[in-house]
Amino acid sequence: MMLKNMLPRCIGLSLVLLVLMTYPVAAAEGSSLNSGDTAFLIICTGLVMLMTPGLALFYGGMVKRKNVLSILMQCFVIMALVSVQWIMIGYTLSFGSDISGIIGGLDWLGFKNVVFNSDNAYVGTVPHSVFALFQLMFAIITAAIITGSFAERMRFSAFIIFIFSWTTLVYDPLAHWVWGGGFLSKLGALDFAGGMVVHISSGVSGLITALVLGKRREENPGPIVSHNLPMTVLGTALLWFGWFGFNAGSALKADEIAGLALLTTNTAAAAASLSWIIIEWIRQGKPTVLGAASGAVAGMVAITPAAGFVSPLSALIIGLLVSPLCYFAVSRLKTYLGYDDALDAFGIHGIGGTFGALATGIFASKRVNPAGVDGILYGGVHLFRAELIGIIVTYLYAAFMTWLILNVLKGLIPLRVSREEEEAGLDVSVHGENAYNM
Amino acid sequence: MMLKNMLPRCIGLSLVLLVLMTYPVAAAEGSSLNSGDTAFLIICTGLVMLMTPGLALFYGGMVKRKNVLSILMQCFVIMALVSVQWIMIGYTLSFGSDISGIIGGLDWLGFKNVVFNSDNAYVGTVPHSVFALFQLMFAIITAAIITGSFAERMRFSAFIIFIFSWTTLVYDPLAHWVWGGGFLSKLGALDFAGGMVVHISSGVSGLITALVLGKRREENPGPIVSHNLPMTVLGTALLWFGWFGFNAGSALKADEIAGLALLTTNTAAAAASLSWIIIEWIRQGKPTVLGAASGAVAGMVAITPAAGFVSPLSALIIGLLVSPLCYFAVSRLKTYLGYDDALDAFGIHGIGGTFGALATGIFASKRVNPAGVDGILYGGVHLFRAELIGIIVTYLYAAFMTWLILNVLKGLIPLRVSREEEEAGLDVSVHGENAYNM
Amino acid sequence: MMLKNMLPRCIGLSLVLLVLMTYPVAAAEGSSLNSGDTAFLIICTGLVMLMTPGLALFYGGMVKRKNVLSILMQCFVIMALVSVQWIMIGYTLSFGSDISGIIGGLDWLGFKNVVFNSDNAYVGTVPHSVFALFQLMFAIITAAIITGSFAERMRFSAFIIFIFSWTTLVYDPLAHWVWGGGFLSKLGALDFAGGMVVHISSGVSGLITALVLGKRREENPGPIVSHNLPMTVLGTALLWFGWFGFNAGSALKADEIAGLALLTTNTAAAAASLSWIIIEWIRQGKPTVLGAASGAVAGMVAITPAAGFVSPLSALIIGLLVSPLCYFAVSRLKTYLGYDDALDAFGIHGIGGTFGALATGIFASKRVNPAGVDGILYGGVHLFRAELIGIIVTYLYAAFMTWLILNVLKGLIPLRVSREEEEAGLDVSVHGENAYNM
Amino acid sequence: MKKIEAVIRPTSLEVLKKALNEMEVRGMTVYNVMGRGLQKDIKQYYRGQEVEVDLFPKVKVEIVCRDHWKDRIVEKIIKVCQTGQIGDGKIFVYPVEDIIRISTGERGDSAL
Amino acid sequence: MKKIEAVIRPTSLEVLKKALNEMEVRGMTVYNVMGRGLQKDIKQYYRGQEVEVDLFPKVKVEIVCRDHWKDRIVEKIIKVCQTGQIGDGKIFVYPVEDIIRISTGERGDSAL
Amino acid sequence: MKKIEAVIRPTSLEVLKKALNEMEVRGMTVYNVMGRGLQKDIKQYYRGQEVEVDLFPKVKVEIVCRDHWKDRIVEKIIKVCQTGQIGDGKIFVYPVEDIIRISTGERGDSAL
Ligand SMILES: Nc1ncnc2c1ncn2[C@@H]1O[C@H](COP(=O)(O)OP(=O)(O)O)[C@@H](O)[C@H]1O
Ligand SMILES: Nc1ncnc2c1ncn2[C@@H]1O[C@H](COP(=O)(O)OP(=O)(O)O)[C@@H](O)[C@H]1O
Ligand SMILES: Nc1ncnc2c1ncn2[C@@H]1O[C@H](COP(=O)(O)OP(=O)(O)O)[C@@H](O)[C@H]1O
Repeated sequence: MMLKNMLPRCIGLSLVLLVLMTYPVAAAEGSSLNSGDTAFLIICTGLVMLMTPGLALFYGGMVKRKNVLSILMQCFVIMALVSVQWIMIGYTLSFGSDISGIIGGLDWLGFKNVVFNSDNAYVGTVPHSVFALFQLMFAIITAAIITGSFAERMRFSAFIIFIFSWTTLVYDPLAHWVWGGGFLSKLGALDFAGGMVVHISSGVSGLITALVLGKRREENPGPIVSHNLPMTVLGTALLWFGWFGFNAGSALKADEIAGLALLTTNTAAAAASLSWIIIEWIRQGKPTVLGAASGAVAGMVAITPAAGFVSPLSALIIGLLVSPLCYFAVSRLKTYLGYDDALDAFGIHGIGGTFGALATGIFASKRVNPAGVDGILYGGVHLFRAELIGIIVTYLYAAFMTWLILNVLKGLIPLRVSREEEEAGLDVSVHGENAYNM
Repeated sequence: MMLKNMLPRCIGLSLVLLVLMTYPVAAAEGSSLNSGDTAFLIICTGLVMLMTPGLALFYGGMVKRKNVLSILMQCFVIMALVSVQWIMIGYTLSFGSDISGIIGGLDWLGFKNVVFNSDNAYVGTVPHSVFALFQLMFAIITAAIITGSFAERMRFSAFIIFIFSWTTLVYDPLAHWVWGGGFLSKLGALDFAGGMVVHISSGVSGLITALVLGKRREENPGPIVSHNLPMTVLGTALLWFGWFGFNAGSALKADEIAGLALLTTNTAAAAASLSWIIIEWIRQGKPTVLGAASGAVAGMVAITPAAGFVSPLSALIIGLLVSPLCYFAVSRLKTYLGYDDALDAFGIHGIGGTFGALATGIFASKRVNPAGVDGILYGGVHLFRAELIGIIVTYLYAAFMTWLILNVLKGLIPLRVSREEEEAGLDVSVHGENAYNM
Repeated sequence: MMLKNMLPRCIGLSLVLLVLMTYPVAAAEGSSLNSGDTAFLIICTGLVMLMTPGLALFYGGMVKRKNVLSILMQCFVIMALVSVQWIMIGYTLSFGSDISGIIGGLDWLGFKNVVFNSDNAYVGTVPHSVFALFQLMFAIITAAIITGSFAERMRFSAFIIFIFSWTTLVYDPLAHWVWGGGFLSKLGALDFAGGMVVHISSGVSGLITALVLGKRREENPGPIVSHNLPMTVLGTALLWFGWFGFNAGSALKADEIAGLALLTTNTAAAAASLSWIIIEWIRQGKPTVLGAASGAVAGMVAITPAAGFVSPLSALIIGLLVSPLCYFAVSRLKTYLGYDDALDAFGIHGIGGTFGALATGIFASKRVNPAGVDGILYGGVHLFRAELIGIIVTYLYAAFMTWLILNVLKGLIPLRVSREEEEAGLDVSVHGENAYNM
Repeated sequence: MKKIEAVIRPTSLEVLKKALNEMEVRGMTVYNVMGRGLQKDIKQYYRGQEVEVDLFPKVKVEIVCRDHWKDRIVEKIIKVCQTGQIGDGKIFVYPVEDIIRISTGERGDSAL
Repeated sequence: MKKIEAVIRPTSLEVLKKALNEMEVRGMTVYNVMGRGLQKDIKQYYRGQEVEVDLFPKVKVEIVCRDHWKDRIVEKIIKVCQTGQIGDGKIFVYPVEDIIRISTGERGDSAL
Repeated sequence: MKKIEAVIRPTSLEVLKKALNEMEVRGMTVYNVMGRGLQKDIKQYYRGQEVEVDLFPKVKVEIVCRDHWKDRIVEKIIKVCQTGQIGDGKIFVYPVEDIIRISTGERGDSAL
């Protein structure tokens, strides 16, 4: 009898001990925070944040000396403006609970419950606030990329209104469609770190702004205006550095997928930089620094949608192929069609992003990332079709909305600075400052 | 009988297994190191380190071309000098075992036991060496901020002695009072990442140095001397990036408080940048890049003491309010009172830090951070009073000690360079170098 | 009988539960990934990556205005070229399974199995891809250091072939000998983060290239050509920042050894920066910014092999001593021997690395790092001897192979640009670009 | 021989160069200057403080030519650099006593 | 018409501009130059190597004026730029043959 | 008094300075210019687009001297700056009406 009682107790005791032991683990899973992942995503947020100043320098070195501050100012103001917009409304439109696949609900309006209450399906093992801020940095850089197209001529007030409208009406819905549970994600389109949401959308919108605003007044017969190429190289370095956070961070965890994304990003950047200068060497006899830098950026653009889904050798091929395309776009297509996409936001980000999204549909492999889908090369056709639809939707939506915003705006205020202001340079005429004083 | 023996064994075996299993966990808790937190704090240490070169560029772009190296040199030498001072004596004065609330004991003299023996109450889940180095970076940037006040005129030898004395006699005690278990912390003053210790102390000390050293010789009727504004923008970007480490890292853990600090920091920077250019737009008609940058810095200064204690919306308000204050201080107050705080260390860090410390007493909320205290807005009065006392103590102590150090020093050597040296520029006359050669 | 059956069941149940419970842990230990370490190493990879642009700016500021792009271009192309080489062949030569202590086998050819299959002895708790990419960044910076020696005169095509050959024939074997299980590691030589592999090898090879290529055509009687010292300071700051990742990351874990390496790195940089300007102050009366920067770099070079093996006070001494040596090398030895090591790759990295490797043999202490070895100061002689052998092997191998590569190359194509190209500047004559346009 | 010194808008340089090229006037020396004339001051700002700036960026083009070329070149400069607005710049003409081509040692008109 | 070319200390530019303004002399062209004169060499350093530097930064101010204004302007320059120390700079005066205002085509004195 | 204006290769400046120093000619004013002459255009590139660049960096050295020093200085410049290749540069000589040393107010030859 005693024994009969003891046996269950023996078992019971074991169970209690087991439960006690597992408690901390269970608790950890309840709050589900992982310090390694959190550390990772906080730092990655910093890296992606740094990309926007990096882009500003990349662009700033390429413009005329008298307009460099206006470029830096636009990128800087985008950081400020989109940060506030994101907290108030942008984040919830993008990542709030899905409303018919179109837009996010107002769950996180004003970042309500983002700090106090961290239940969010997207968040995984990091604090909700960190996830939300990481995503903010993507919204910022996307808007900043567009500035390259309308550089050296847009009015500052028109710029402010345009950016605010664009990020709310174009970026936020797109981010929702692809990453926030919207219809494109349901369709099966993969976009690891933003080939469509970030690069195609900004590139295409840039093209439209260039078309609507018209060309810069020509002063020089030639196109060389880059006033400070070391500045451009520094910007490229910061972009390369930040892109590690952009792509690896998009795994949202410090795991093997993050490692893969790191690897493919670096590989594509390197390969595209090489292939750009090879083309230049062949065609011009002189490989340029701006070419090496442009190639690296093009490579990172192209690998962005694919970063966590393809093998390093696929990344190498993607990198090698994207540069010839972008080189052709910026040196021939632009001249041929005659639009003035000043710093080639479309030529690099639009074209590179498009190629990258298609390449995802070709090179993605479940052997590399079991959570992914197989591309054409691995026997899957569905993904490629989904990518194609995603690209077309992004092109149409971004182009139409940008055109609409600009035309409404045009009815209200002039979009361009005056001839005198353009001649004097935007730095002094719009911002009352000189970049360099003797 | 056998059974009687078996039962205990059954239980015993279970227990042994359990103990074996738990052993690594227990051991890990014994050494209490967490790799995620350690990774986080090491990288944050790097980010805060990078703030000082960031500040050097921020400042360097604002001075005359002939003095830019002297600014860079001062910041660089501070990195070197304070690093050595910290290892030898600074860290132990700040964080050694408390002696009557006034100063730290000599436990960690020469970093004894900081590496070999890691028992330290402040350290938590990271190696003691990492905690100590993270704190060092705060000591460095604080001293570097002061250089903005005496730019373009201080003798280099006087500078060296001043900085060494200042960091030992002003920074180390203050850090102890607020963070090292000293009397201010016992009083209940909250200073998340250094509103008082870093910004008020350096800003006030800067003001005193500007007063004691006197004005720069006027060459230009106007105040515009900034020789390279893109350099200032780059510096601001590095500050923004580094400040993520400064504020989020101050949580000492990669957790939700770190996430909150990240969020409030970015929000305050963005809001303050916006509100600065809005004021400029209203008053001057031209929003400037230097304004956008100054605003971002002011916002980050103001949120520093509050970063882990307030909600994002409070951070937004703090950011929006600090810029008007600082704008008024640098454009009106300075001219009115006539001191030559060359690069506005007081106007931005002193004023911004003061406002931030008060704001902490107003906006802090236990709902956001249960380890915090409620500010006035949430029904707590005690905190506000403690902040007020903390501010007053910091002002008085920093001002008096700086005045004392400078006056003792004045008795020994001249504080300023000669008229000829100032005219030729400190770069060539003090350092025997030109920043730019053709 | 029933009881007899129940007892085993009782035990069995406990065991099953235990096994179930331990499963995730066991699995985690099987894959052995740690998110904190992974986060750490991914970010450190980014930091080390950033060192190469940092070096490019450090160097770029020191050359003539007309050659700055060529320096930036060389460093940039090295990033691209070595990235591709590493993936294809470099990594496996360095870290593939050891073949008689001489070279790595072809296990990881084309990064095969680096992503798909992560069994690798070196990897520890991080994904194999991350380890491999972290190591790549070392290969890149090493090749980039050499460019300082042949700056302002090498032909671009000769440069490309040279770098590709050098990284394959010099760096990869050396990395294998010291870190990949090759004969030097078996000998007991310690090289924490690359004193021999990175700094001695690049410095010595730089010296040889300077000798083989010959002097730059003299235009100025004096040696001052540095066109932009703020650029050099910015580069130094990025190097300092990146070196945290270089040295701390070499622990491969976010642990106390990483913390120690962080601490010793910062300390040596600071001490060496101070001692360099002290010498200048004594000898010239004017401490220079370039001196402060050069000292910091020399200090970090010297601590590199020792970073995880010595105490902070030893690091202080190492830092204080290395600068006088390097100062002597760059200002007297170079003039005396008459080689034109343009930016002192040998004077700083060669000399500093040699001193650091010897210092490791002197100051290393098992009290600091139980996994290390005791140096002379702590009674061990063996380590010092091993270091000495390692240094000699590195000198001989790097010098001979570099000489060989250059002489073979010389038979095929000219190594230097023409007199006209050199006079016009490499930027415009080789790359068809100007760094600065008005 | 005369020296023609034209202080022009930076934005006019490229067209001027092209125009002179078409006249087969190639020799010229160009540099950036800051100029003040009738152009009205503009305001710049530094942390809330206003500064009147009265020096504007201009480009100075120097052309040394034979006496009888002088008028043609001056006409051409006026033609391509004139917008009619204040700030178009000025042309100054100076006497030149001698010209030497360093590479050959030629002197006078033949050195041009 | 004369051209007055003053090579002055960079630190004197602002006061000179103000002084000329008060005389209602507005037209001027300014640029940075490096100059060598009686000022003694200074030493600069590059990684332990000493270099004698004999070119110092100066500012050149060019003012073209009517003949009878020349002396007044020269006096004024001396007055505001003189510290009495070596390195104050020099003034050179040259003959000018013609002046043209590009915006209007006016010539000679009336173009000033 | 004459003004000698030499537009030379940037790489010749240091030797020229040294050579003039040996002649005890110290006074000079130097600045960077861009020049066009017989030197043939080179090509530069911007993202695949080709641009002909026809302005090359040169250094202008101005030396004001007594009349009888003129030839000696010109000879010396030719000597040290001549490579015989196109692009060596040109020397222009102008008349100078007056010279004033600001620090002392001395005029004419004695101001040199
Ligand atoms: N008297 C002068 N001496 C020297 N340079 C002058 C003089 N007057 C004008 N300039 C130069 O010519 C430029 C154009 O003159 P400005 O008066 O602005 O235009 P405009 O002559 O068309 O009215 C000035 O910026 C200045 O560089
Ligand atoms: N002979 C000269 N030719 C051209 N420029 C000269 C000449 N002498 C002096 N200068 C210019 O005048 C500047 C001031 O001359 P400097 O001798 O230093 O002062 P000071 O004449 O007051 O003694 C020099 O830096 C140089 O630019
Ligand atoms: N007619 C001219 N007017 C003004 N400057 C000239 C003239 N011709 C040449 N120069 C200057 O002289 C420099 C050298 O002239 P260039 O024709 O290239 O060499 P070279 O005279 O030896 O053939 C030019 O770059 C330009 O700055």
